[in-house]
Amino acid sequence: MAKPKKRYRLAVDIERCKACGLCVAYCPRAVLELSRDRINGKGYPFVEVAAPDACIGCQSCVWVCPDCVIEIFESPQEEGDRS
Amino acid sequence: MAKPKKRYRLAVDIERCKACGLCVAYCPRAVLELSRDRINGKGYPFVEVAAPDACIGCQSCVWVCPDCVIEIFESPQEEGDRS
Amino acid sequence: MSKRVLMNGNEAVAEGAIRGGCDCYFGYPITPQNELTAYMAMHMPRHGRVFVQAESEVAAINMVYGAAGAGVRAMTSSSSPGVSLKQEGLSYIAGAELPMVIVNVQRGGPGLGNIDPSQGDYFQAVKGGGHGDYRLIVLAPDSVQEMHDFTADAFDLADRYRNPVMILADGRLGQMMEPLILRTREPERVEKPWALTGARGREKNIIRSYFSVDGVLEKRNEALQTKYRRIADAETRVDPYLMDDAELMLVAYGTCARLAKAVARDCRAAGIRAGVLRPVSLWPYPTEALRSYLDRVKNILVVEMSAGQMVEDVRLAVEGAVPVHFHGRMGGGVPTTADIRAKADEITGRAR
Amino acid sequence: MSKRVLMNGNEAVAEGAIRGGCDCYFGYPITPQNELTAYMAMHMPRHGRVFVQAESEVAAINMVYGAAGAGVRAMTSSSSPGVSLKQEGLSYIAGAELPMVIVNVQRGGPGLGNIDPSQGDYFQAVKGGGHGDYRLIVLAPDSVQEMHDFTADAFDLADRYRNPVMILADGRLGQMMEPLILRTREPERVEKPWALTGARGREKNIIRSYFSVDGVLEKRNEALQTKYRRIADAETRVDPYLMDDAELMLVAYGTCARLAKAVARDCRAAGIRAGVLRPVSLWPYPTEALRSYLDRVKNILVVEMSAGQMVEDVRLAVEGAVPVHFHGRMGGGVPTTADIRAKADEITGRAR
Amino acid sequence: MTTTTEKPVFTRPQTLTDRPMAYCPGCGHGIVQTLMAGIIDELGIREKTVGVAPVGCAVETYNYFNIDMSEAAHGRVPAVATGIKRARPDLVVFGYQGDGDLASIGLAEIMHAANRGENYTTIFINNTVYGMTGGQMAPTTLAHQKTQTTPLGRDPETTGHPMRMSEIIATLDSPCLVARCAADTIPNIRKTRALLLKAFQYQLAGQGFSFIEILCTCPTHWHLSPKDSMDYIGRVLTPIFPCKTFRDRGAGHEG
Amino acid sequence: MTTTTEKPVFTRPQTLTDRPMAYCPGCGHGIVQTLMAGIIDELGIREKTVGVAPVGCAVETYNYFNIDMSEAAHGRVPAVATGIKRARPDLVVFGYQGDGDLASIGLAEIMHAANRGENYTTIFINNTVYGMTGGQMAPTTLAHQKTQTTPLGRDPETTGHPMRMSEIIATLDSPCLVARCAADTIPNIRKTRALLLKAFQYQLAGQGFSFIEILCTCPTHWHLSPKDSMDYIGRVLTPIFPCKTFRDRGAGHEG
Amino acid sequence: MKDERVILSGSGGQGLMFIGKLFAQMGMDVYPHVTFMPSYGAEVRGGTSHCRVILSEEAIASPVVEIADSLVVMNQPSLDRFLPALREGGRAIYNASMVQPPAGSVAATGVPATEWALEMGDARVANVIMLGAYLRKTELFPFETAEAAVAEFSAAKGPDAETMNRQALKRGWDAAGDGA
Amino acid sequence: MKDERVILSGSGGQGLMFIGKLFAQMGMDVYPHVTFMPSYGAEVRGGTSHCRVILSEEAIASPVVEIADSLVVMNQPSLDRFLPALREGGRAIYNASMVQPPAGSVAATGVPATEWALEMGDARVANVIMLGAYLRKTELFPFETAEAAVAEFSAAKGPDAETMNRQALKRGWDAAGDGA
Ligand SMILES: Cc1ncc(C[n+]2csc(CCOP(=O)(O)OP(=O)(O)O)c2C)c(N)n1
Ligand SMILES: Cc1ncc(C[n+]2csc(CCOP(=O)(O)OP(=O)(O)O)c2C)c(N)n1
Ligand code: SF4
Ligand code: SF4
Ligand code: SF4
Ligand code: SF4
Ligand code: SF4
Ligand code: SF4
Ligand SMILES: [Mg+2]
Ligand SMILES: [Mg+2]
Repeated sequence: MAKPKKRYRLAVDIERCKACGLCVAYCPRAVLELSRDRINGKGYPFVEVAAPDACIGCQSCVWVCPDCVIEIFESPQEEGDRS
Repeated sequence: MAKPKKRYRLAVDIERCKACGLCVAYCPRAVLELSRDRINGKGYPFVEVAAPDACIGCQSCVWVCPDCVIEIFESPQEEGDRS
Repeated sequence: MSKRVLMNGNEAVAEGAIRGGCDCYFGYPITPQNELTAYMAMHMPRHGRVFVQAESEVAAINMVYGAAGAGVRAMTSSSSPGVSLKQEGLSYIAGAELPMVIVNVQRGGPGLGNIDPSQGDYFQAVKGGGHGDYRLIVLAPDSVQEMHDFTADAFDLADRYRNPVMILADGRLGQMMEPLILRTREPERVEKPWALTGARGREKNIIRSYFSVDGVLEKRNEALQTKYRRIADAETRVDPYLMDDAELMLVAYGTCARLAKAVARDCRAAGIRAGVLRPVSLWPYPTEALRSYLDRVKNILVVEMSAGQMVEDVRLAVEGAVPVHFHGRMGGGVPTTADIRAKADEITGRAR
Repeated sequence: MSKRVLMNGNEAVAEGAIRGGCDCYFGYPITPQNELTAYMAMHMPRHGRVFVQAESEVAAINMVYGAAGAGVRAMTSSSSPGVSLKQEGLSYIAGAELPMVIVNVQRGGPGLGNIDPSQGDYFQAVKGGGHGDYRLIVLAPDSVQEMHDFTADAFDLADRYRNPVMILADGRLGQMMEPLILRTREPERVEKPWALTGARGREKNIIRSYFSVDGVLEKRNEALQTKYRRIADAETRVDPYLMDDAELMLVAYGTCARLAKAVARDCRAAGIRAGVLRPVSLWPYPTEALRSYLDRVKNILVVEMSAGQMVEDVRLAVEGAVPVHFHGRMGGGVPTTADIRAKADEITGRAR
Repeated sequence: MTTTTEKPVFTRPQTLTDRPMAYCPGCGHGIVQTLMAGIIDELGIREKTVGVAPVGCAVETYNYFNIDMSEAAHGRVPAVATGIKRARPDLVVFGYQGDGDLASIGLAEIMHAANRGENYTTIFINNTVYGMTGGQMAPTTLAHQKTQTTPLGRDPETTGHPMRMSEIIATLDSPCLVARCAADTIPNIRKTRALLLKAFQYQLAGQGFSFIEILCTCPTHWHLSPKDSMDYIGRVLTPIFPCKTFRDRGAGHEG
Repeated sequence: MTTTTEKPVFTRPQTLTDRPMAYCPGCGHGIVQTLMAGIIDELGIREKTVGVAPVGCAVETYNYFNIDMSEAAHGRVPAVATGIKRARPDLVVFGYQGDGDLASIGLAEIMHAANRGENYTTIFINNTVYGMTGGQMAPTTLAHQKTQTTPLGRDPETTGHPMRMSEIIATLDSPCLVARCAADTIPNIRKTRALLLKAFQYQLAGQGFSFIEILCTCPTHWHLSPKDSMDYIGRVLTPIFPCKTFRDRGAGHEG
Repeated sequence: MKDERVILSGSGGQGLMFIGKLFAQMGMDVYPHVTFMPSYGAEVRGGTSHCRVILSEEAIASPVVEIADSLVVMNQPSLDRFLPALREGGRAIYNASMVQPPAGSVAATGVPATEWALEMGDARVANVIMLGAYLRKTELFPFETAEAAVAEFSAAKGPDAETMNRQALKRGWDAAGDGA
Repeated sequence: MKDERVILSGSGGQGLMFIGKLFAQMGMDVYPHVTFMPSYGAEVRGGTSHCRVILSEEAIASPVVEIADSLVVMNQPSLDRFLPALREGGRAIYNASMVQPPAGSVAATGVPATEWALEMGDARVANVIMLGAYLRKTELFPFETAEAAVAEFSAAKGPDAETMNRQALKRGWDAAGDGA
């Protein structure tokens, strides 16, 4: 029986992000991108979740982020659950 | 041809001697002894050459003496040379 | 007479520390205070307390910093060159407001100097050998009994003000033996809510002296200065001897104070009304006490085992009101009563 | 105007040292003097001279001791905490009478403090942060030009008296850039027959401060004190500004002296006859120069970036003859001309 | 099996405060400190842990961790940690040090704390430069690496070769755990976490001194982007500073 | 062949002054310093050699050697030697240090001088105690050895195991010669001399830092007779401090 | 000559130190007293990096500008922080690409320096554009003097940088012409 | 009670510190002020190790005896060094086995302490013989007090040492009797 594909939600604390780009570089699924048009209070073009559905919850972004910007949650499996 | 036995003269700077006894202990020929009746200016029963003829010039006494008390000279081979 | 024991000054300090509740001792050998470290090595473990021979004086003072930060009573001791090495640490300790006790059994300087008694580290102790504006409370015993008592007191003082306290002694006080009544009073215990004990059920505590945000360090400094004024008001100690009618005031501390007292007795026998004002706390300095005698006193003679260090504090107090004379020996030399007496005679015009 | 270059104070010191004939530099990074070390790292090797980044300030000062003992011109620099670590070494250097130059670009203290400018290490510099009776010659520049010139001079002074010389600066003087005329005068060169160069054709030389035989260390100390008197006679430096008819004497050194001068000008514009006495040598202190104004001066205002350190030397000079007031900032704070002016007004009864 | 509510996969450790870290973008200090916070959470020791912060870029670590902390004079972290641990052996103590702090000015202190087998945990951040003061040579600086004080590159003939601290510490008998790891790739960061966890566990078991050296980026003074800095660790640093466990006495016996 | 005049077999080295050494009877310092004087004579470098004396029983070494010498603050011999050698590379420089001086307070300095490969020679007298100050524990004190500060014997659990300095120095890349020997038996004293000679030769050849550790007696604080102290080295010390050459880069190439 | 006290401020990478030093250097040839003070220590925070330059006929008491004649600001936090230090009637040159025009009685000149620099193909020359505008406004130096100084300062960075910086200077200078 | 200032001196191994401390300890029970000062620092040289004890009714200024009431000397350098410090009419107790009788107006008592100690089978008790003689001469304490103190001080060294020391004390005491 094939496991149902898990889905994840990423919570990005954008004010903390320094746009170092490490999460972007280490994400195996190109989920993340640095903003091209917005900056946070410190002037950084913080990270944005560009392809949320692609996330596999591998936490690579978390492991490399020096500023503990990203939190990850496993979404409930029911349909229609994603807002 | 048997080598003629060499003979040595030991010059002991008795004021330097601290009577540690190391030369006595390391001499392979029991040439040296600590004085039983005399002391030097510092109060040490300095080392005496008890058996001068037994010396083989091995310098063991020199190697171990911490105070560089002893000098060694090889005596000329002629008879009657020892005073 | 109560039961007395014969001890040398270094051991008396050590036993004073133990009775003063010292929990941790960190030291590094140096003459002429080795008996202190040796005593602690033997006795601290017997009391279930901590003795560590540190790898250096620098390490020792920073171990004290750690232990004091953790809220226990901690101490180190050394002699002049070793105390110089502790100056950075002392500045940190003063800046972080950590209570601790340090003992300097002074020896001849500068440099390696010798191991004879000296009072050449007065400036370092009272003005601040480390960087920045800070103060140690500095106590100067003049007997083995005081070596003992002041050390025990020092821990209470340190805790009361969250401030380092120095016992400023010298090789002679460290080496000589005298009868001694051992301390029985219990140490004062104060709460230390600021200490590092684990942030359980409270906000975290931080021990620090770094304040990089604009103006914060200045505020800290102002608070320190306020504390120092409070200490000066409450903890200035002085020992006047035959001062009631004295016209010649000898000012001396520690070893020199004992000599000065003998000279004062001697002077009086010869008709010179001499007395001794012995500063017991060198910081805070008994400036007011000293000034209180200036209306009667005609001359002041300061005696030190230095080129003239404490004499500056005397002159700061006197402000020219009375002539201040000085007799000093350096580099391990100790004044003799005869020389001090001769100087006294010279000053009072009785030179023989 | 001669050709000027724009440099910051730290670089000006470094280039001053090079032009003053510094052969060896030993340092350890610390803010706010890193540009000095960086400059030396770049330029000393270009001149075929020695740059070593030591493993610590303690190592650096002892490398200087070695190099100075070998008869070359040697130097180290640091900022407050680092200078505290050098105190043992400085006492050794003074005791062994080695010429060398040390620069302290002071920062806020005590402890780690911050990296803002300060004058909190005055006591340490002039009274002796190390153990024993010794003195550093202490020069206090107040501009980038003086940072440069004094450093070059310092090497000559050091050699002339076989004595350590300290340049006592602060973070602001280190960091600011000003136009500067680079030194072209050749260093004075003195013979050093005492130096360690190998005992060829002469008696061996020994660099030491340990004298264990009874009385010898005291003799050494007496000789040192004699030398210090000689230095005091010949090398006291002071910069009087608008002092001819001044009734209010501002006393300040370094960064504060510049502020004081502006305030003096400002006061005069407002009809207050103010002047500035700037001690340039902090040891020897210009006591006599200061006293020479006491007949006309009605008030003295000392301005420092400290809780009040140099003010003691002023009071020692004044001995109560004139009221001595104080305005100080601590922990990285720098007085403003407005605050100093307000204090001046208060003192002279012109409070607005 | 399906879940009905969101399940946290990774959330911010409780041991971290809300204060943003003042490190440069992509700095290795942040990676390691996030790991440490997670470990303190995992072991449930936040309320009995005391950290000692160095002088260096990590000087304000006490702002980031929600635990009791002490500052230490430059290089003296091991002495301060010794003082704390001897005073209160019930606390869990760690010392956090940079390479200037630990391998240069504080070399005697770290060696002796290690030799005494002080029962605390050392986290050694090797970024091959003095970060805080502007990128000067550290004892771990590579041969020919350019820094503020080696403007032409470090010359091993006059300034020495990079010091390999783990190897040096491992010559001592007392330490229970000595290892080098790197905060560069995901597997390496995971290994780093495992080592740090082990070090704290050994301390809890009274095993004595543990030493975890972590190769960390300093993008600012390496003059590389954060990502290039990460790559530099694997490409340039690890051949000279091999990641390996030099000592692992194993848990189990007390003292 | 017969000789007609007396031939000197051993005479007092010219490098020794007339001053009697102030060491206790049988002290190892005297044995080593006599060897050193002979070597300086042999190499003909008396007039260009500068020694650095430590704080310790050997503090007055400058009274015994007829060469230029410098005192150094406790532990700072390597820094002072560095200063001298950098200032005047043409001089032959040696640093003479005790175990308290070198392995305790001065550990950072010796490690860094070694790591920089300073071109001077270190003679390290390991007598497992602080001689001068009255026999306290040194970093090299053996487990369970009684000293003034370990009155019940050194407890390795709280004060550490004896530090093996040669092994530690040998972890560094720069030193050209690192060896331990002993001044106990005649063969060992001969070997010691050979090593010291080599060390000076390497310095003359510009080979860099050399480190000769010598196990030496301290009859006074070992509470043994001089002879028993000599035997103690072989019986008790060398099993823990093996005599061997840890590094010998060989002479030959400059720099 | 009028004395000039200017604060130049922006974020870390915007090159304020460069133009500050350049300005101080120009001043040095004309004024007896010049100081350049970089921000350091407690001042380095809140996303601004700044420096202060004083050109003066008289000895300068403090290199820290307490009241500024001019502000050159390249990001918003800089303007917010230093506007209070600008004297009544002082001038502010601001990077209009990133900063809102200041309110109040300020002679404000906005130049979209970042935008223009990007147009020119190198974001890094925004600072020199700002310098050009500032210099034009101060009327302290003729354009040629400024151009020579920029050239000298840029030389080390190669001929391309020099050309680019000259152009940037000109663009700023022109932009701040009458009526800007 | 008369004040007593004594210098006890000999070579390193002769145990002067032991008897000096013992004497100070005895004094402590009777005198309000007592000091014991060992030699250290620059004083330790020239083959003597010494200590000074002062028993006094008055506060003691300096534990370093400048003018001594008594000397107890066990080797020649000690006598040579300290004889000048002995006051006019002071007493010297000397180890006649190793020291020449002092010249001048000194109340000198020679005891061949080393010889006797060797006779008794332990060279180390020579110091206690000297102490016995000294104590008898000072007349400060009855023999019983001295005996008890010696016993207490020797206890740690075991019963044999104690017996030996008692005998040594007695021998010295007796030797210094009338006319000695
Ligand atoms: C006694 C002393 N010396 C020097 C300094 C200056 N200083 C601060 S941090 C530092 C080095 C920091 O480098 P490192 O330990 O490698 O830490 P990093 O910043 O790289 O994390 C120095 C030299 C100081 N604060 N105190
Ligand atoms: C800063 C400082 N700390 C301590 C001392 C005291 N001191 C003198 S020698 C010494 C240790 C000597 O031991 P070691 O180096 O082993 O030499 P040894 O006497 O055994 O030859 C110490 C701690 C000092 N002189 N200076
Ligand atoms: S959890 Fe993995 S897949 Fe998802 S964003 Fe992070 S790195 Fe990418
Ligand atoms: S790793 Fe963290 S700080 Fe860096 S870009 Fe991603 S979220 Fe931002
Ligand atoms: S040379 Fe050899 S045989 Fe002669 S006395 Fe010395 S040790 Fe004995
Ligand atoms: S070894 Fe030297 S000091 Fe010792 S007894 Fe022999 S000669 Fe005397
Ligand atoms: S300077 Fe380097 S180590 Fe320091 S915070 Fe920046 S990147 Fe990190
Ligand atoms: S104490 Fe030990 S090391 Fe020092 S001189 Fe005596 S025997 Fe030698
Ligand atoms: Mg680093
Ligand atoms: Mg030793």
